[in-house]
Amino acid sequence: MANRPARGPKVNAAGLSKADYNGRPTTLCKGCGHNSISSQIITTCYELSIKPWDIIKLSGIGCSSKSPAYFLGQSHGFNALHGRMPSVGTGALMANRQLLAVGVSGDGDSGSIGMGQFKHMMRRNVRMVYIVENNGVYGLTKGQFSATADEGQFLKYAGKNELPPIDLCIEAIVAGAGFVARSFSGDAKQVRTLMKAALSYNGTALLDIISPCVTFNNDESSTKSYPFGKDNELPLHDLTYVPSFEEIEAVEYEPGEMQNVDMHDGSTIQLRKLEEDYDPTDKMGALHRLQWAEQKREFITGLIYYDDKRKPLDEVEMLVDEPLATLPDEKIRPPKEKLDMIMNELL
Amino acid sequence: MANRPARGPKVNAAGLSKADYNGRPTTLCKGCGHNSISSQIITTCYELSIKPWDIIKLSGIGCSSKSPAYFLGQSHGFNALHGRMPSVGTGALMANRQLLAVGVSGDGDSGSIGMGQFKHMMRRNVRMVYIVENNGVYGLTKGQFSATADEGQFLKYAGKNELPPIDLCIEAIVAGAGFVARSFSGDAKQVRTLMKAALSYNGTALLDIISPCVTFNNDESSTKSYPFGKDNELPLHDLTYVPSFEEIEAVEYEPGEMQNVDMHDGSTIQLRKLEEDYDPTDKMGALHRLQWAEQKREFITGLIYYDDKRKPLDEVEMLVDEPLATLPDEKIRPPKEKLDMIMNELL
Amino acid sequence: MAIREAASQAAPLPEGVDPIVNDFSIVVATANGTGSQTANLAIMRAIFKMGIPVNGKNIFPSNIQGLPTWYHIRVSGDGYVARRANSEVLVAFNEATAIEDLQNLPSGGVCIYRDDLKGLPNREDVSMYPVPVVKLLKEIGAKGQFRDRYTNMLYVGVVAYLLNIDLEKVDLALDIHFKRRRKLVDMNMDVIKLCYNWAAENLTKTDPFVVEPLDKTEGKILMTGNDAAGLGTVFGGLTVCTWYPITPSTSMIDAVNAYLPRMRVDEESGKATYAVVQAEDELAAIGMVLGAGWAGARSMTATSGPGISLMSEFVGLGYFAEIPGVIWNIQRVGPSTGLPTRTGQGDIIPAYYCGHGDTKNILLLPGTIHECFQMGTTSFNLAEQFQTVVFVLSDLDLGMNTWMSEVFDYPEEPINRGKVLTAEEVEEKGFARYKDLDGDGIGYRTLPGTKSTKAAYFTRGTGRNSAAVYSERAEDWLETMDRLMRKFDTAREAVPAPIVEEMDDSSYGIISFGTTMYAIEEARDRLAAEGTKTSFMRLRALPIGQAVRDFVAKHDRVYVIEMNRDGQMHTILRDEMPEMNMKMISIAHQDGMPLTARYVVDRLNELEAQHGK
Amino acid sequence: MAIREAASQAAPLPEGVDPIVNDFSIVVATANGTGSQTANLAIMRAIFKMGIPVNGKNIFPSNIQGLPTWYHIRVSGDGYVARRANSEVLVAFNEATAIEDLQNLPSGGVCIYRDDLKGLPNREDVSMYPVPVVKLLKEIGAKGQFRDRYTNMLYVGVVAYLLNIDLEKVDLALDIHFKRRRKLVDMNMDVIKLCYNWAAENLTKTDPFVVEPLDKTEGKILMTGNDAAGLGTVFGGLTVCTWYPITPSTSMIDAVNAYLPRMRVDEESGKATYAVVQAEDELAAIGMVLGAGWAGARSMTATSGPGISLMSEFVGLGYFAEIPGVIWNIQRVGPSTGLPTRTGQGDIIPAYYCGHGDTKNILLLPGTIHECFQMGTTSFNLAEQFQTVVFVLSDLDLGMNTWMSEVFDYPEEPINRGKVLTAEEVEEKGFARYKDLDGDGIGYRTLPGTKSTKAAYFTRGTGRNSAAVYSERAEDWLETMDRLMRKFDTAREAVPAPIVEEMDDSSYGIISFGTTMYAIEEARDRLAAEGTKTSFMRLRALPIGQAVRDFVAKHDRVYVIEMNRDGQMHTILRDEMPEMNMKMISIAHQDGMPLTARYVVDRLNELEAQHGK
Ligand SMILES: Cc1ncc(C[n+]2csc(CCOP(=O)(O)OP(=O)(O)O)c2C)c(N)n1
Ligand SMILES: Cc1ncc(C[n+]2csc(CCOP(=O)(O)OP(=O)(O)O)c2C)c(N)n1
Ligand code: SF4
Ligand code: SF4
Ligand SMILES: [Mg+2]
Ligand SMILES: [Mg+2]
Repeated sequence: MANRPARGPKVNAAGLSKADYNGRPTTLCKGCGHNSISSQIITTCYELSIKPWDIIKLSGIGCSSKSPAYFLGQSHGFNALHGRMPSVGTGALMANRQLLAVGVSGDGDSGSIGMGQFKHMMRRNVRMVYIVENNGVYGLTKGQFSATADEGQFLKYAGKNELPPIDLCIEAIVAGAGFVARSFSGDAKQVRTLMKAALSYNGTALLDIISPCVTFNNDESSTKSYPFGKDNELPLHDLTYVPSFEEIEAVEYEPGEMQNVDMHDGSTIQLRKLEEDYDPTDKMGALHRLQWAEQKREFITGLIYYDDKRKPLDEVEMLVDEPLATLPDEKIRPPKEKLDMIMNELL
Repeated sequence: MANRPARGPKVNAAGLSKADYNGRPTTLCKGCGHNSISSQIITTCYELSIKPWDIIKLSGIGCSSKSPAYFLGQSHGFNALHGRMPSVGTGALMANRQLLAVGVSGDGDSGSIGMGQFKHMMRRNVRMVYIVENNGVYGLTKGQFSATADEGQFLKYAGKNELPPIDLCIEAIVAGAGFVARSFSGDAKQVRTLMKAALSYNGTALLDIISPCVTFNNDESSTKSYPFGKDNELPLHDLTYVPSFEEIEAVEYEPGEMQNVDMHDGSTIQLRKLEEDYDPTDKMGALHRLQWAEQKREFITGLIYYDDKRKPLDEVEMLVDEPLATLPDEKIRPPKEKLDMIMNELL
Repeated sequence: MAIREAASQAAPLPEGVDPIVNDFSIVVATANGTGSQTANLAIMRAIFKMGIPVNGKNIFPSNIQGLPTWYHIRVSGDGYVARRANSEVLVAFNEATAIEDLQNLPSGGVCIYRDDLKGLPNREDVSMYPVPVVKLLKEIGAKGQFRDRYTNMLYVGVVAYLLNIDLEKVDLALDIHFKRRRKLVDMNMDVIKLCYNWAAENLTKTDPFVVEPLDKTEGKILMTGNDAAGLGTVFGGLTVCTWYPITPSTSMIDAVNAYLPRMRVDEESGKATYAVVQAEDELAAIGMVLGAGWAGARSMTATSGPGISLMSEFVGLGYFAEIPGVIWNIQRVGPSTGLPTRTGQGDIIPAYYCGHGDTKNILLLPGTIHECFQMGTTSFNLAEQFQTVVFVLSDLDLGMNTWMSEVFDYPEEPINRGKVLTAEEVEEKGFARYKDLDGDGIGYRTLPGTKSTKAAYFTRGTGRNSAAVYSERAEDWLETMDRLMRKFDTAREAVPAPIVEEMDDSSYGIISFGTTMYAIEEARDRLAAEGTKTSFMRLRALPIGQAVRDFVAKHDRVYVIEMNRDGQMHTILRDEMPEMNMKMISIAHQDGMPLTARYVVDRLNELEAQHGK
Repeated sequence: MAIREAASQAAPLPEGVDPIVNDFSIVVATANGTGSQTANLAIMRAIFKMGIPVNGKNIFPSNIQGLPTWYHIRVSGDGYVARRANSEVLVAFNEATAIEDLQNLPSGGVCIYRDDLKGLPNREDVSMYPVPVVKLLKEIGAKGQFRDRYTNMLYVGVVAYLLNIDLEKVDLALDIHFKRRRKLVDMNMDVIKLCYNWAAENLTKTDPFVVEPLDKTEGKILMTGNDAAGLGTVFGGLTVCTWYPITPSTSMIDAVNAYLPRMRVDEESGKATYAVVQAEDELAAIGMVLGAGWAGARSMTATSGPGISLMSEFVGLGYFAEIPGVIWNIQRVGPSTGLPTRTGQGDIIPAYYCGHGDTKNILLLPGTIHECFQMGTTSFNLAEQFQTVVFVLSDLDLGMNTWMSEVFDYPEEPINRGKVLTAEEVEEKGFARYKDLDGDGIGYRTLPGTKSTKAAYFTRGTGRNSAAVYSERAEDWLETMDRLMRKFDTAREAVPAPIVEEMDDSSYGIISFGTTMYAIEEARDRLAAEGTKTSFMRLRALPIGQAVRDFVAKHDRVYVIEMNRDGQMHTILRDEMPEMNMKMISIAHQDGMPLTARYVVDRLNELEAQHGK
């Protein structure tokens, strides 16, 4: 299957058309940011020629968490409980370490009820793309403030939000995550590039994607709205993802303008810096920049932090290469001699 | 009661002896760090002449969380569920905003199962002293690693800890807390001073006190041990707490050596700087310093971060001054006219 | 668009046809998120204002926009308000379901439909009324977001004309809905009248359904159960309310949030005599409730199934450490996420036994919106009297749908704070928190802040003696647990008594609780008309008291009717009355929809054929 | 300290006294955290190695250091292993409880005590043997942390001398305990021998209690239930284990962690065929179990009461979305935190109904350590066959105390992965996840990673049709829920059958489960000796099958014995067998201590006086 079949340009290296990556028709609102993200997931997987059975999709509860039904219809999916996607994902990836995993959550799902699991997944570095479709409200329950809502924001239904927002990128970095990015569902190209890189990452990759809720939180006064995002997005860099099987294009740049991040699977992320001093491999710099952005209501996007020194959980656990799920009986039940050995010790 | 009674120096301004602040005999291990902290709570409340009925003590589950039974025996206490002290405290302080509250938790209780409630309490800024008796292990369940254990640490029973530690001070700051301190249960004076200041703070005051578990985690190779703490404690400043009713002593210092923090109740924290550039009112500086300390295994102590711009939850909720708990019936059941008004609207 | 005059004449009945007056159901099929609720409520409330009993049920999807939703309006001169499986009058405004909706119409029914629906067949046995939506919208000049809104008003006009609904009452209905903002009312009335006129000019009535004014709604209100419950807690002395959003409980909190600032701001200080805290999840919500209850608040939270599961550990603590707190469970269909926008009664066992170890909790079971209001007080009183967690088990049907009721009386139940000692009492008589001084299993408590050095005690979920001191002794454990059982037994006669309607010479008894009563009442009338007399007991709380035993004892057979799969109440009742258990027969059915009288009649007849002699 | 020789002679019996041989209990009272467990196990294992049946129970506080703890060793030539309320031989080494401990001794008992205990009275009717601890420690030259350790060994020497325990067997016991590290063994044996010799020189035996070699433990092992369970899961094909520490389940995970690396490292790669993850809490632990089960692992977690409460929401998801997973609940005393180091059976109802809405879960109920081992396989098999959450309800007594057993046989139960389709099967026959093709209520599933574009399905906790597509339709809901019920019914005859011991002409039946069987077996023998014959059924699982019905049908009265307050199993059995419910009489008792035969005999006789004719 490695070679493109003869059918023409409409299929990818896996022999699949883009439609093969579709899911069921969306039931989200027209214009919902989450729908754009679903599209980017479809495109990404198509472009990377991922086989549908090699990837799983996971989610919690919310409009965002419903969306896995609307992409990758030929892949297994698990729409779990509110705030609990991380644990379900962790279990699934222990059972089968060969799977790629895309988790989709919401700001309420991850920042409110799911804060604990979110933080501990980052600590464990489970190999998975963790997408937060961040709209600053609880969409599915009709517009209450979530933990990422702007301080002082006013919504007709929910009133005034008196609490400071939780910044999930900061939370992920301080919890130990090594791939932390922020993007905007209106910026399809960046979303796609980050997604590809995230799928190459050897651990938990957080994509905090601002994804406006057009029904409940799309006024320009909200930092989670389309108008605000479109007017204020401040990419830290232009990103290009170069998969392992492609050559890196050599383009001339000013010194210091370009930064390459080499990933464990041989792929590379090329960053053309838009913000001069920004170096995503500098943890303190990243935290500092995020704090600053929050104070100034700046909407920075891009690969905020990158570090690949930590092992993912499956390596820490020193798992055999094959999925635990399908080990043959002989490998999961020790032979009689081993039982006899133990019994002898106890006799 | 404001004047000292005639009995002599053995009672405080509330007319109580120090023994009046004792609890039941401790059942913790001899030498446990938590016992020293209990002593400091006793001394602090005695020295501040707090009336026992004006203060409540709250906790989760663990050796640390048992300790409220061992101090302030004449105050109401609530030993709640594992990881859930923050919510119980929030409820209690909504019911009665006049109470002072001391919460005691452990690193497992707050950093593992309680991460979500910990973070959200900081966000809400409930007026309460939140003490984490941090020993890097689950004491009461006999020595498993908690979320604050050192990365790479080895314990005979628990094996090697492969996960990075969670720094509760960082967690508190990024979640919005305005009084964040770290101390060492071996440093009685500092603990006491911080506790007094914390009791004056108009919001959630986190005291992350390294409190060695002598039974399961006291080897000098652990950053949570006595030997390590004694050898490595690096106070950022010398602290003095000056209650509102006392004059601030004017002492001569080099310029920049001294910093005064004025608190909302009229009291003052005097900091004599030991680390020249450290300014606890600078949020990014504080985060930076904590990150740095973690990387270098430095054991910094003192008032790490201070900010009093946020209102505590009871003020955000605009509660009446009296405790909601004891409002008379007329205040909690509207008169008949109000019901008639509503009914008329629906007729 | 100028204010229009409506045609003065209602649709004339076809000749030779007997009218069907005030006894039919309307179903409006639209898509979610299009704002049709305003239109539907206008129709319902207008009929109500004509003096005719009504009930409105919204059958909606778990979705924000675009999926099918059905609004059922039952019109019943006899006052029946249960759901009917089939409606006679269909407003088919949703393309996605129109064909199936039309199929479901009984012969002789009415179909009012958008004329641009694709593929809708004609049914000869149904009166078909097309509405040219696009043309009418153009006439109105509605653009953008107004198109959706006005589309809904179109059918209001047509329905009003065809069914003979008084337009003045429609105006009144909108006036209430829009809280007297006349401009909004007039804009909408204009559209309605335009369509009314259009219908008068273009449609010929071929069906027999009409409304005629009655006098049966005088002094009555229309309200949802969640609004009533929210209002009830405000009058019940609520001081701390915590919550986490979950359908169908959220609208109860919306009501609390709406009423509190209007009624419970302290007049002197202008400050709040209450705190409402949106928690980060249900674990925190119930933790805050117990913390507040412990410190002396009248505290509550509202949630639904998944929330109950998450609250279990805290509920067990509340039971054991004896802390007051109220949980409103507006039930939806479980297990798990289940059908989050459908109604059921599946949390009886989960709530009764909520917690691990031996726990048993007091449950209140409101069946009317008036009871929702009353239990706002009762639940706090019981929680504080019994120092325990009290559940109120409402459901989506009661909570989110719109019901008629007599005007609520000012609560006659006084606020009862339970056994709380003052500093003086403590100093005088001493204090042992868990001592059973009165033999009712209930100890005395003190609140934090009580100004006595003897008032303090330490609350915990671990074993303790009667002085609240930690204890692992077997005797102390037994004493505590036996006392808790005794306390639970005391509650039997203190909780709201069941409501009984007996008929002389009844063939059998029926027990139910909550909203199944509406279908059952109608079913009983029908059965009585067929010659079968029945007696009916509606439970309003658990644990049961003597009245329930007496009722069962009196009858040869008692059918226990409930909306779940496993007959949970039946299980509890049989456990409570083992000596009479074979008399109790379960009718348990849950498919997400409110029970119908038809179902009840059929099942009763079917089972009677088996069990009756 | 050189290796010593022990005096060759055991203590001579006092003249004219009939010896009491191999039939008494020893209780050792010490303080927690002093390491006395090694000494106690040495005594017990030495007696065991002499061929005499024993059982050891640790009654310990919820504390790390300094609080009273009692170790009970039952010595029974007849093989009884239940707890006895009073022990005849007391080792009083804890000042805090010594006076009370001495009071509890029956007349004619033995008290071996530290001679420095303050205020210990002399009891004339008891053989008092003082041990000069300080003096002996000085003689040994023990300092620092060794003082505590050696203090415990002191009493081993004295007890061995007085009771005639073979020192070679003590040596053997320590050899096993210290895993053949001879140096440690010898150091301890030295102390023991010193004290043995001291006792021989200084004490005169005045009591009749002795052990004498038997041949009743040949081929038997001593082990805790948690060790056996841990080992069982390792042989049961465990692949993903998640956990959060909680007493008394932690030691089961300790066993898993100890055995896995020894037995389940892949020989070729040297890598692990398993993952063990310490979760951040129980919500995460069960979430991981379900994620892993969904992806095809044999996954489990172990917890206790509070954990079960926290897991409720996920358990409901597992039930409804049909995901395999195993939860070991090592029960302790609840509600709430309760008595965390005491034993009970209070989570039957909470586990059976765990989840909101209508859920019912399969429970396994091990009663022996051998069953703990076997259920390591059975639990995974049932979870995968029935695609659901399976609970195994052990308890602290079984899990943490030390029991005798026959050597475990290699599991005869094959590993059963349930209905899982391969890519080829999917391609060939198609796939509808929730279709009941076999009429047993169990659908076929596919695992993520199955290399077919038709293998995928979407798992969720919301309503769905049989093809796993989201659905809110009433019919789909009913179909799903009915099938789940059918599946549960299929399980009735697939779970481990009860064990029945009938006596001819028995007066009544007894039903129990778990560790109550030991007291019941002893009680039945005593009753039989008094002339009352009884039949006994020990349940090993829920839901019940035909065998249970038959057993109840056969007897006029059946006593259901369990360790909780509310008679939870009794409630379930009566619900399952309503037509026979009045036959079933509850004996429910929970005070944290394992049941005694005395209690069982007394209660049965008392109730028989009421209910028997
Ligand atoms: C335990 C539990 N509590 C509450 C809910 C109700 N609920 C469903 S979605 C949701 C909020 C989702 O918000 P978010 O994660 O931000 O997703 P969005 O809808 O905004 O995409 C809530 C509270 C639930 N399903 N389960
Ligand atoms: C829900 C729940 N899970 C687990 C436990 C068991 N448990 C008791 S204490 C404890 C850990 C406490 O650790 P920490 O908070 O660090 O306190 P320490 O004992 O170290 O002071 C655990 C896991 C429990 N009581 N409740
Ligand atoms: S409610 Fe908001 S988040 Fe939900 S689907 Fe609609 S736009 Fe998206
Ligand atoms: S185990 Fe550790 S934390 Fe617990 S009381 Fe002992 S020393 Fe303290
Ligand atoms: Mg959201
Ligand atoms: Mg700890």
